[in-house]
Amino acid sequence: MKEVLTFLARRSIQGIFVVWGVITTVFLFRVISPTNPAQLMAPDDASPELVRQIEEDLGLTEPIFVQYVNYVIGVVQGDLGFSYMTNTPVLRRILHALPGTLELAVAALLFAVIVSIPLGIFSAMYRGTKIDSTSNLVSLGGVSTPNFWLAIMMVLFISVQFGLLPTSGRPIGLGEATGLLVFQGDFGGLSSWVAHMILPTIALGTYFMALLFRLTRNGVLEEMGKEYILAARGKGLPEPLLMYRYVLRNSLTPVVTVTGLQLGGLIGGSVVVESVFAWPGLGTLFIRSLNVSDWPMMQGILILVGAGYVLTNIAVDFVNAKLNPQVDLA
Amino acid sequence: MTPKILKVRDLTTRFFTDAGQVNAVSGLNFDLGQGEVLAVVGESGSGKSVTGLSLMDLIEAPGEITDGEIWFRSPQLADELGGQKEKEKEVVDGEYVNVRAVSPAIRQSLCGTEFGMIFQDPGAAFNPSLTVGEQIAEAVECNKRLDRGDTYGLLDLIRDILSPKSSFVSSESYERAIELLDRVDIPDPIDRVDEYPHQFSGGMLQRAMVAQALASDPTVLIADEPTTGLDVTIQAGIVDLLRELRVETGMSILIITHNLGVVSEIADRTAVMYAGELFEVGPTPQVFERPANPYTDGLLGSLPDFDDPNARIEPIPGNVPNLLAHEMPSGCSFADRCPKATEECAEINPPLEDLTEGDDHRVACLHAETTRRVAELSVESPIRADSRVDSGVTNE
Amino acid sequence: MSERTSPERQRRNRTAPDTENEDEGEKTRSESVTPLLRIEDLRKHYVDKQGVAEWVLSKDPGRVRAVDGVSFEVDRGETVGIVGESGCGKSTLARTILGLHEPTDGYIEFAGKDVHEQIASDRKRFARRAQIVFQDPSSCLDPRMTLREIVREPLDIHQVGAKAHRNEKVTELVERVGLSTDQLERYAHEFSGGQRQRIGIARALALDPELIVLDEPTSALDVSVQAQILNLLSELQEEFNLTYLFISHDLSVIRYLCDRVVVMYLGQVAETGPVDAVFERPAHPYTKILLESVPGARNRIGEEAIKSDIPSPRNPPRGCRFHTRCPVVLPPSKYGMEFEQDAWQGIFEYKLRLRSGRLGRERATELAELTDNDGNEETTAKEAVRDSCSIPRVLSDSTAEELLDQSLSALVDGDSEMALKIMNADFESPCEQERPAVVDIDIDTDHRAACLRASDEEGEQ
Amino acid sequence: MISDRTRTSLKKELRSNAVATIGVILLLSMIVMALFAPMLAPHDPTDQDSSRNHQPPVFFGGEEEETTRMIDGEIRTVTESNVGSMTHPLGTDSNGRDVLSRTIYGARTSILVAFSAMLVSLVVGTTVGMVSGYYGGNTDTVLMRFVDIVLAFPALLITLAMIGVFGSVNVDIPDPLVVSGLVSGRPTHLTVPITITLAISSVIWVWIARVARGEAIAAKNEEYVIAARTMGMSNWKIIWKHVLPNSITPILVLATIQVASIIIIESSLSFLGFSGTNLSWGYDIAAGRDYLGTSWWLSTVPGLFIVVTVVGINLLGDLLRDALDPGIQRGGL
Repeated sequence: MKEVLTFLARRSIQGIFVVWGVITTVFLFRVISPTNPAQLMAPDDASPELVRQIEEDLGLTEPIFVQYVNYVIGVVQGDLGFSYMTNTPVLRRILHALPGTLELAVAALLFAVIVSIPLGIFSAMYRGTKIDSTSNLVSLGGVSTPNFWLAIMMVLFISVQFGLLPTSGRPIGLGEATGLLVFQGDFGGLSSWVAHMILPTIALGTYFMALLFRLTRNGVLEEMGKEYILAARGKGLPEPLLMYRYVLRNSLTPVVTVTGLQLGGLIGGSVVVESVFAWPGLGTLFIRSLNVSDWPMMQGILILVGAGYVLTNIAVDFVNAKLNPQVDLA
Repeated sequence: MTPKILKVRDLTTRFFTDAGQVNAVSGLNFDLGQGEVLAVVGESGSGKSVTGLSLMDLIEAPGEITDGEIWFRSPQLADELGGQKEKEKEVVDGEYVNVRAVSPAIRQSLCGTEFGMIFQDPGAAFNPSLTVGEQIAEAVECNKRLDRGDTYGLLDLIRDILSPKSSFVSSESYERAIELLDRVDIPDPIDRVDEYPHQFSGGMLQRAMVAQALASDPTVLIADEPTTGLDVTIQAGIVDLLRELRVETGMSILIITHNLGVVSEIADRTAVMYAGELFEVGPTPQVFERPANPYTDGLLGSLPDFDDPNARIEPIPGNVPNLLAHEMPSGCSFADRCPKATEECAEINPPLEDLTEGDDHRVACLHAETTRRVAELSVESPIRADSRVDSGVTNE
Repeated sequence: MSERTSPERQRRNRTAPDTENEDEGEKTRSESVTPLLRIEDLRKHYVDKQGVAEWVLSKDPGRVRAVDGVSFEVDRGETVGIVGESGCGKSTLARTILGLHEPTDGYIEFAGKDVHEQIASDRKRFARRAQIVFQDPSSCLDPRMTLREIVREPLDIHQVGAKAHRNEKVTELVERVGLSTDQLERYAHEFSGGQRQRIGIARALALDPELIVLDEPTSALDVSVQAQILNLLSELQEEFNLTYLFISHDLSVIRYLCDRVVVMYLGQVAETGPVDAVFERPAHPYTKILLESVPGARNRIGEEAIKSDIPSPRNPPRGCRFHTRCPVVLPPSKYGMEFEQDAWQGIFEYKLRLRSGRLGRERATELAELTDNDGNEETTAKEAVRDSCSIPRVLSDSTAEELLDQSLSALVDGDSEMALKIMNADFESPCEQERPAVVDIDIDTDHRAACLRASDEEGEQ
Repeated sequence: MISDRTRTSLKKELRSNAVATIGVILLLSMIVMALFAPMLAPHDPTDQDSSRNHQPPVFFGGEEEETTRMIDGEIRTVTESNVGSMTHPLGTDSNGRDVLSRTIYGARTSILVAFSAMLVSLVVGTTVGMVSGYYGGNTDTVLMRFVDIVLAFPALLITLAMIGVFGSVNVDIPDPLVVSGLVSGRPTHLTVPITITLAISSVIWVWIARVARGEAIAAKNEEYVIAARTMGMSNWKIIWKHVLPNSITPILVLATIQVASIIIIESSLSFLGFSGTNLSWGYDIAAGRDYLGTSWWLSTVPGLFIVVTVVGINLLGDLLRDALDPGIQRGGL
């Protein structure tokens, strides 16, 4: 227990430094960016005085350092500022868009893990067979296909040709759908949610699935060549147990690492997938803000995603340390 | 004379690599007596480790045992298999069973019961994510289940995975693991049984490896370089442990090593390998004092003498050959380094033959007689011969 | 702390060979008296990296005391062996001497001058005088270079002579170490282990150094090849008037090649002296055990092999570092010498086990169960502990017996802290308290050892 | 830079691995296409003609229809051919531009961005990694913390943010093939999207730096490096002569695999409309989305080209990895 606490303390301190770096970088983006937010917020025919007034309201006339300190203090207190465009609190908008992206990312992650890991083990165990070479080919395709194109192709073949599955939007969230089911016994919400989720999930998860498949397959193959596998055979350990307790457990470390780290990649990838499926999530919000130089909004999203990455990183290290007793937590 | 527990005939193991075929072990013939310690010595690339793995049937692709018979004395198994008509001759011969010809299931069941193995690098031979005790207990458990005729299939595995409380290893096996750790003189076995391999030092891990091999009371223990890479004080402990166990359990030990000092302490007989072939085999004192093969002679002469600093060492010129089939000479593989080589040597690969009738000392060399004579002459200064027996500590 | 008694120690009867090096201006007149290499109280500690988090948590960085107070001298033309088991700091010592590591403390003098000053003022100049040959033939040569490039590299760095001269010198060196000049354009990986080691030697010789540090040069080689390299090394020494510092864990190789030997244990010198003297008449219990452990050696004892592990240099034992494994630990002075060594060793074992925290009440009960004696539970448990540490059932000294019994009772009651407290208070060996000074065993041959028993004997004389 | 051993093992791998050979051929043809686009493209990729818009690829049918149109001030009945023909083997887009020519020109943008971004990343990443790994200590800590910060952002988000900061800067350079008069009737300039290239480099270099650092740390402890130090070689020279040559193989393997990531990022950016040029695969895919129901080939064709290119690079990467360095791990997007 004590070592777990030291581990968490140590990693949180490191994490805080990274997050501070993230905040600073993001602040610098806004400073360097050539657009003048006051100009953007003011009506087109605004007088220079009005623009000046807005600048002052936004605190942009203060020295950079003061602005920086104010910004960092704000972020620490959970205040990400106000959107230049809608003048609503950034945090509220982000929290509103977050569930869409999270649902998508988690679904894609689950899809990828559930398909890839068993397939990878199977492929490694039956190395060189037809199933192995087919899976390899599919995974090669998977890591080589841009997700937005895969999404379009799926829309083309599944929705346009056969009229199956909706191609855009997210009419209902998971929470709401479950609510309907539980309180009103209405399956409609949930089925609509599922129907809307399928295509985006596959589009987003395929690359990741192919990647995990390769990692699992290589990991298992590598593990099967270790000397302790020989030793275990030498002592007569039953083969299924050998595969489970020796091969699989030890080949999972890189899989866990990549799974955790790719969560960031999934959120990045969702920017494009969301745009294809008109999915109301962080990605769509980010693109919309980018198009109008709404820096507070973009900064907020970047900080949130960066902090999320740092947290998953700590979690991944923790899980790996639990899986692998050689890793010292302290 | 004690009965032989193992008779190896024409054992040949090859590796089919990208660079070509490697003849790691070629036509090996030797016997292992009941309760005997046979040392297989040789330099790197002599095929001594492959011999051990071949006996355990642990050769993996691209390697393959291409030829040979391994007759294992097991009256019980011979009885069981004797009734089967087809190919009987190849499988059973009196009390002996050719383990190369039995079904894979029987072959596998011999591993970990009749045959135990100690690996060279204990750090790599233990699974890093399971405790040492658990792994030894597994070996105990496997052996128990085999005795009971329990098979373990996929369904058992699924049951074990699904019910977190059930474990493959029973608590009795676990207790036995503690006893075994205690037997190999690991201090505080009750605490150490729950530690992971990386928490053990090299020497302790090697002891644990011995404990794991002992789990099944093996008839034959194959020890592959059990002291290599260990500090000299720790080495001594392992050698002593093996010696004790041999007396205590009466098992036969095949010890594979390049450390002639270890050999002189523990082995009844010594087999010298070079380039995948057996060059000389005989009682240890005879091989050390009156080596009949020039290679054995050279090997002994290369060792700095620990007890006699004034003895000069005489290196063998040249390098250990590689074992690629197409680069190996047709004659004696030592011919190009041998001080006694004649033209004949380059053409004829000498077979392993008795040096003299009945004294169990066999040698593969066209000039064995002369070598022997010369060696005998040099024995006239007894110090040197004596010191040679004692010499030798090298490790990698 | 070890106190070197007299720096002006009588030197061995070895004539310093005449090193002809015209350009060495700093050659002092007293060269024949000063040793080529003098190391005094050298320490090299590795401190664990301290990251941001450690700094914030103000955690004490760990410290590996790889070399911890080592002193010895190497005369010109001689071969000094450094022997010890893994983790004794011998490789760190070698690399610190060559200036590859900054010493934590202490002094290294090469030809009468501070090595680290020499390096600070002119790295290259020092490089010409001291070179190293490494252990691992697979890593000691850059795989992307040819034999010619490897051997010529030091000449290129120091811009020795013209190009043609360098190539000539390369040919000369390559032939000298027994390689064929046909192979000059071959890459490192095309050579066998023994040949690579020869290349390493040729590279070290290229700058005509005075000192060559040989860091386990043959431990990765087969015996037949090792013999070739050992003979080559001794030929070269004679031919080029080289001084060798030979590091090895192989006692027979040390004995074969070296004039003097330094036995190291956990970063400190246990014993030093002429090879013959140390090997024939070892004064330190560690040296004795080391020599008796050599498999196949004439005086190998067998039964006495140590079963415990080498402690970590991260947290070395106090006092004499060998006391946790020593078979002849000094008994506490108050019980005097009449205390039987066997009984005392048993008591000491009991104490060490208590200290390691591996002996508690549960363990005592478990031990008792294993013996399955009937009768009083407490007595059985106590006797079981005694047996497991091979302490006699009754000690000859009655005070000692009483105290030991108290400690055992505390242990069986579950108060292992108390049990240890009693042991610490009343059974404190001098070996645990005092770091033994280096004392002379034989002044004439410069045979010295760092053991309290040896100092006692010296005191008696 | 490449040793004999490397070359032989590469050759062997190529000979034994037919799939890898296909990959190398695919990649090479893409590069050739990019280099000689003006000569290979049958039409000017920007040439619009509404009379032949939405022509399907050859053999994929289509129909002729008569419409009335205003031509030269007169109302005429003309036959508009929407039948796939060899003139436009892969069909035409909504503006009647030749899809094949556009795709060939699109390869240019992808390959140009991929190679220049990789060059920048290699130089920066290798330098930082080498210095960080070899010197260690505080230098290492500072540099690696910086790397951590960059890694905390998803690649695509940070490139988008940088486009937001710097705007879309593009440089038109004259197309040498057209300027020299070898071909005519093709666009005279080729557009180099500077912001996109630099934005992508700013995330890719960290992956290179991490591998380079690991290699430098490993090489630093090799005995031949220590030997060079005892011979009095300076640190910079040791890095240049010993550490870098012995680290370069895994770095190059990673770089190859990362080129695939760059191509995907680039096409994603242009798909989202942040490309500096409209001659790009992602741009065409996005443009074709609106006509999915009628003109399926518009999005399909450029996408297939992306997949083929990336498959080629990945196969080459796998080949290099198998031949040179079995231990390396692929870094994701």
